[in-house]
Amino acid sequence: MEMILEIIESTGFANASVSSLVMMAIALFLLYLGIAKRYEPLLLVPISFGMLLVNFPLSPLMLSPDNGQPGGLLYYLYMGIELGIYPPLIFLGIGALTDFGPLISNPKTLLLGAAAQVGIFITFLGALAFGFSPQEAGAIGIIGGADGPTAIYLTSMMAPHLLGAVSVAAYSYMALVPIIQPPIMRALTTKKERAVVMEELREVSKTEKILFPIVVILITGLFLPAALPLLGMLMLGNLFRECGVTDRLSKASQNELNNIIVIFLGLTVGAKASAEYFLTIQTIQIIVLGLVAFAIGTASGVLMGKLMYKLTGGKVNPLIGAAGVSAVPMAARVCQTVGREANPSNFLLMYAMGPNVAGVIGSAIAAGIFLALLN
Amino acid sequence: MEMILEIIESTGFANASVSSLVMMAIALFLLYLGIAKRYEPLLLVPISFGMLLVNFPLSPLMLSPDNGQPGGLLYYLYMGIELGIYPPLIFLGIGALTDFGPLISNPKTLLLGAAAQVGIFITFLGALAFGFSPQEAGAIGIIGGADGPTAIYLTSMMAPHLLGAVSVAAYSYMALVPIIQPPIMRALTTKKERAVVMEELREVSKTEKILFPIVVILITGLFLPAALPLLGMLMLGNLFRECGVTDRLSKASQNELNNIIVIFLGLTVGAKASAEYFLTIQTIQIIVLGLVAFAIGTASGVLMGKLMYKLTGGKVNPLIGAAGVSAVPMAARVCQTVGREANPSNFLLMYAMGPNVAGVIGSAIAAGIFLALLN
Amino acid sequence: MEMILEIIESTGFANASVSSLVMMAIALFLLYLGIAKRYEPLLLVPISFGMLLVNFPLSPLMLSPDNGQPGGLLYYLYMGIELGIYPPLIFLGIGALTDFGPLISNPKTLLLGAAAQVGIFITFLGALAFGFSPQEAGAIGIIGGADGPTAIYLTSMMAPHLLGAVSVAAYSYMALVPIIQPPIMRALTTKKERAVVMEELREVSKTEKILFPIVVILITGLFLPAALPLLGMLMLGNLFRECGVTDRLSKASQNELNNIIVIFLGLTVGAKASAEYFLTIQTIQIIVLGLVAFAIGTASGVLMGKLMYKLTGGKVNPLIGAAGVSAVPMAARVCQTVGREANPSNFLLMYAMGPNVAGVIGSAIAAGIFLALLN
Amino acid sequence: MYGFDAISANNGWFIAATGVSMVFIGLIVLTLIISQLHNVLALMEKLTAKPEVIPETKPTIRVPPPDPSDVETTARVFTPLIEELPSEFQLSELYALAKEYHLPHPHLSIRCLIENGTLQPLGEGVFIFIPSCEE
Amino acid sequence: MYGFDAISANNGWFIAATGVSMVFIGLIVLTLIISQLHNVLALMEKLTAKPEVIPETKPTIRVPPPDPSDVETTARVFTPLIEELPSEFQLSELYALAKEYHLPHPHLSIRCLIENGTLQPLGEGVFIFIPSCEE
Amino acid sequence: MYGFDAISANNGWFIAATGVSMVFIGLIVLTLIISQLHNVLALMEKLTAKPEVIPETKPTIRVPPPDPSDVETTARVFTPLIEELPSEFQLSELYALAKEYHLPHPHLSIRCLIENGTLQPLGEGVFIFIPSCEE
Ligand code: NA
Ligand code: NA
Ligand code: NA
Repeated sequence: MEMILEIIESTGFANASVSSLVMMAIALFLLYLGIAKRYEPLLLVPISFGMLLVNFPLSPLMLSPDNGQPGGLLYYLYMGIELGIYPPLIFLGIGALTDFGPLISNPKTLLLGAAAQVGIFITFLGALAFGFSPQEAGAIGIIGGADGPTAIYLTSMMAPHLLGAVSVAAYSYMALVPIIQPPIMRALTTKKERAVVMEELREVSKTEKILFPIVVILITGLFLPAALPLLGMLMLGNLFRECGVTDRLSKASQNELNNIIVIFLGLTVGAKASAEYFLTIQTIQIIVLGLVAFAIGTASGVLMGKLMYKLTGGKVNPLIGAAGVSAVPMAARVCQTVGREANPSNFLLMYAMGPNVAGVIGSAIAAGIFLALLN
Repeated sequence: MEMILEIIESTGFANASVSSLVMMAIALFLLYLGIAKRYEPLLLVPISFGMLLVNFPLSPLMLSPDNGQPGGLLYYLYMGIELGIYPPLIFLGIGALTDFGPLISNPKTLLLGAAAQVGIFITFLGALAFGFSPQEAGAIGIIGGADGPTAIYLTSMMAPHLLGAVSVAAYSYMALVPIIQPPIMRALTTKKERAVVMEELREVSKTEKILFPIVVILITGLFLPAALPLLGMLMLGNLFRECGVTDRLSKASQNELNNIIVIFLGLTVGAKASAEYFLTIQTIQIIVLGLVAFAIGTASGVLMGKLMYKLTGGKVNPLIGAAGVSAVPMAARVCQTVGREANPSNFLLMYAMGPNVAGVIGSAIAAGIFLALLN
Repeated sequence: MEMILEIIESTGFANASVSSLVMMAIALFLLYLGIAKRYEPLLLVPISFGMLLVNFPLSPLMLSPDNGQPGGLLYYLYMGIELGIYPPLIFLGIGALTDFGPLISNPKTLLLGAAAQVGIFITFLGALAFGFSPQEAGAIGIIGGADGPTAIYLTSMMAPHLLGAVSVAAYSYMALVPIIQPPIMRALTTKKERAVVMEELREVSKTEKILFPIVVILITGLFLPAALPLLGMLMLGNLFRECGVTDRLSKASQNELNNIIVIFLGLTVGAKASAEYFLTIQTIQIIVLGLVAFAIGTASGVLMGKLMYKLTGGKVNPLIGAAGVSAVPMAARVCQTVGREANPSNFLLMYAMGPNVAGVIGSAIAAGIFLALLN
Repeated sequence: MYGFDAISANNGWFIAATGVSMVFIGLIVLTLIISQLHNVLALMEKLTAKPEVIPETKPTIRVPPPDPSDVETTARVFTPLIEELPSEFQLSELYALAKEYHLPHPHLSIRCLIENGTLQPLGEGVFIFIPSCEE
Repeated sequence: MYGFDAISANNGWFIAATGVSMVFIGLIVLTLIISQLHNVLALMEKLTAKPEVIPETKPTIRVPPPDPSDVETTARVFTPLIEELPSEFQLSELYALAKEYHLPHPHLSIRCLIENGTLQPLGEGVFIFIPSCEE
Repeated sequence: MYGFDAISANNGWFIAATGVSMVFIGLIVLTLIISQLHNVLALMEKLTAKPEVIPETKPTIRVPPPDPSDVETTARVFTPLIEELPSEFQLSELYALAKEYHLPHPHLSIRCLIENGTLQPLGEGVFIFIPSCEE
């Protein structure tokens, strides 16, 4: 009899708390967004499922090892985030997937990638003003970098308790780029500016493409050693892609390694979203601040675009500045769409890919700066 | 001179014991079964090779780290079993491979999956009666679940010293399903029952298939948190498969991740079969009890099928109850074969897939129950 | 102000030392060799990039965990070498890739694979004479095995501080086989010997191919347990390949698992080449000794070939002895080329594959001997 | 201890009975819920029946449905799609794109293009596009 | 210490000699065994020569060997096989099945079916079956 | 602490200003270098212009460029290449080899061989070679 009671008491039903049920409901809602609304599903589906699994009452998945009993599955898989392993490996795959050709062909678009990072630092100030610690504020600001692995890496290093909220915000806003960016882009530009047709891009040679990752890592690595893990792997992946003699490694970085890490990363990022840290006023603040970061990043990118429009006598379409936030390739597609509204024969996609991939480098540098200044 | 003696003494020849040679012979015999008889070769080949490698005299493969010297290769790979990591990841792949459509279309076959687990618990009693500890008895009973990863997971958590014997028994009997099951199935049914042609299965919608893993994990997770690692990964894999937006992750779960883990799992399960734990009277008892578990599971599945045959007025073919032990898809094929003997135009395969995949869920639940009650 | 200084002081520019810049230059040169000269690019590209990344001033990539801060990415990935995990897994893939048919068909070529290992032991003596410790000397000698993973495995176990120099030497000379070997081969043979056309190889049955890995591991494992990690995995991979029922595992060993491990192995081998251990007179000595090892190995292989030429009454072309160093399949191709010079209709490639793969077994045995005698 | 004593001493009867019951309870609950799933879905569909389907974001290329055996027209219609793809592409990518743009009978058209040699297989399911078919 | 002194002090001569010997002993033993392998196998085969091969479990479809260029007949013969496969299948799976059922000249027949369009490539070696070829 | 106080207390203004500056400095430097990259390369190419291209090690098979539609000749020319490959090979391997030996219009020739059935697809991009095409 006693034992039956004990069994009943060991079920989740008997131990369900309001907070765990709310977290499960949030997880199911995010799962719905990932599947039905296709919000970055490759990450949001595992993230929300991980969130669901750890928030079951008495869930063993994130238990620490104890008394000779091993810990939970997600406790071990989480090591890859805690030790900073997964995000650089994801960057290896991104590097192998990314064609930096449009950026090499038009290097001044790197400045658009720089401008769009302003949102990160302004949001950092905002987060400080809300009472977050500097480390937390950096993790929140980096949401504006619109780059999942960078945000996860920085947050896991500086404020792991915010990992759930920061990554949910980052991936949600990345999915919402087509809704967040266009009004800002239209508000800050004239129709004439949006209609600018840009000069055709110079063809880039194979040698340039091989040298690019090496040059980037030499400069940024000497300048900012803290950015080496992310940028080093990004550039290695790109070198695998471009050098022509390591196709196997390039494909492995893009596919098998990447897919496995994405599953582990997603699950364990979600697993970090326990009620204790997620059902707080801070999460709501993070969601608000993340939106601000995206908006300011977009605006500062477009404004830098306007400056380049002026300086080049109207040769640069300022819209492509918005792609500088990264959110590859979504933000570049948004430029394309908004550009076509103003000039149906305009084809901005390739031009926007330059700032778009520059934004990846830019936010990795921003993350390195936070690591150097705050750790 | 002395050194030459020392060298000779450090060879395996000089250190060969009878027990290690017997273990090597057993490993070679299992290898033969895997290759020549095709007994579950994807697992039996690595298992038996792992068994061979660790049973060489002076084999360094399972050595613990000592004195600053690193441990053996299989010592490290075994961590993935010891910490409960590999089996849930295998389940992720199984989930991504499994079509639960036949089960959703005919949900009452879940009961056949439940009935076939009775063998697990009766064998648990038998093992207790043989003098095994409750933890050991649970690990032995779960052989009747006819599900390799579940048996490995439970055994590694509750009685790791039995891992070699339990998994060899489990995989051998799974391979022997076409020999073990038919006589039991024929003995317990009439020809008329076996000849029953079942109604066509309702078409299942995409939305039902997406909701299925979510519903299953919500119910079972709340009911039995200890089953979350196995069932959570099974259902995540199935969600990757069905949700339509994560094909990359579904393929990775089925292929690259699964293949790598299968190699590591097989090798290290075999590596746990050292002479000390394997050349015992207990191993023979385990092999006998495992057979009993399979037989009772088959019988109870068929009997539940007979009950459903009665209750539905003869619409359910009781043979499909035998598929409830799981051993996917072997047991379902056996139903098909035995059914065709009685009625050559009968095609039971799809109907038997329902209880077959239900048996996977059923034995994972049984494992969770043992974990909850005995740990 | 103070903080700005601090920031400037935290850049790599401010901390650049001559030695780190020299190491970076060496890494870039190796990268150039890998990409432009195609020197074993699949390994030299990651090795040299890893070397580059860790030699940036203040690079965090090889930092040990400290004060609750996690260690660097390559610190963790390096575990796979430190614990002896990667090289056997690479051997698993090599086994799955290797067709031992030519060797089974002509088993006496195993002796050529034995003879070519003489270079390893003579170089071992040379390295002792240069003042290296026995462990270091073994690691240097094994360069003559012309087998990357074997060299990395032995070095990581016996003299990890030499890992960078030994593996750079090993892979460079493997790439240089077409330049190093031909003069030696021509100097030691007469034109008549080089022109010998060999008898056609006997067709090998499937069963022989399946039994081969099992026989090899039984003999070598009993004889030399220390060789089990490398040879065990090599033979398991080959069994996956040949047994006909584990194609999935064979493909996984060759592809997904292998590619991932190659990336990790390359990066972290390079990461071990820090200025402290690499910019030493020892590195130059290692490079000289490595060349000696290759040359002696080639010579002793050819001389054994000449002996077999004599004993068989001119049926064995002594050139194929050079393939015994391994460096698969480069050394076999060199035999083919040099043989064709002497006799344009000669086709030695298949005959040279026998000693070539025998050389892999031979150097793994040599590594096992060092481990048994020196550890 | 062995036999019934061992079973009793280890609470075996109770554990086995509980275990069987729990498996059945769990799976019966699941059976009930799963069997109602499609009814619930049908109900929800009725309740939330949308007035109109939201069109895809990609524009529809409106062309008079070409005779798929008229290879030149087909090739012309497919050219802009193929230009969106990398120079070496998977056939499945082209199918996906053709569907996205609502091109008429994509399977048949693509088959024509392959047979006629406009799409050239490179192995592993990869194809390249050879615009003019007069070589 | 350097030179011969260092070698002697570290037991170098002994280790090197032992090492070389052991490599040779090991590989000579292997040579002997491997070279006898096929003799042993031949002997064993003679001893265990089975009276009759056990037939495969899969039933043999007995059809009059169709003219492979008669596409309609070929398609009819292949239809039940293809129905055993998922709707999108690898060509190699179909080959395997055709062999299992002992269908006559499967390579040629399948090639016919592809050329005639009954089997439709989807890229990456995946094919679908289009039963009637009058589209 | 909240608001401006919190920002000041945590050195926020300074960190943000430094951060923005560093991002800009880093990316401006990169812009300058990347934009000069092709000029530097052009210069280096001029300086190191090689007198003659070193020929590949593989010998060039010199054949009168066959009419690619003359299948028999094409098949004859390709036979030695195919013999270098395993019996089941990836089409891409054959392309690579054909390029290495500088065979004329490899794409067209290989397409001919496939259409004519000399190269037989096995699925997953794997092909086998059927020497004589009179089956
Ligand atoms: Na960014
Ligand atoms: Na089961
Ligand atoms: Na070797």
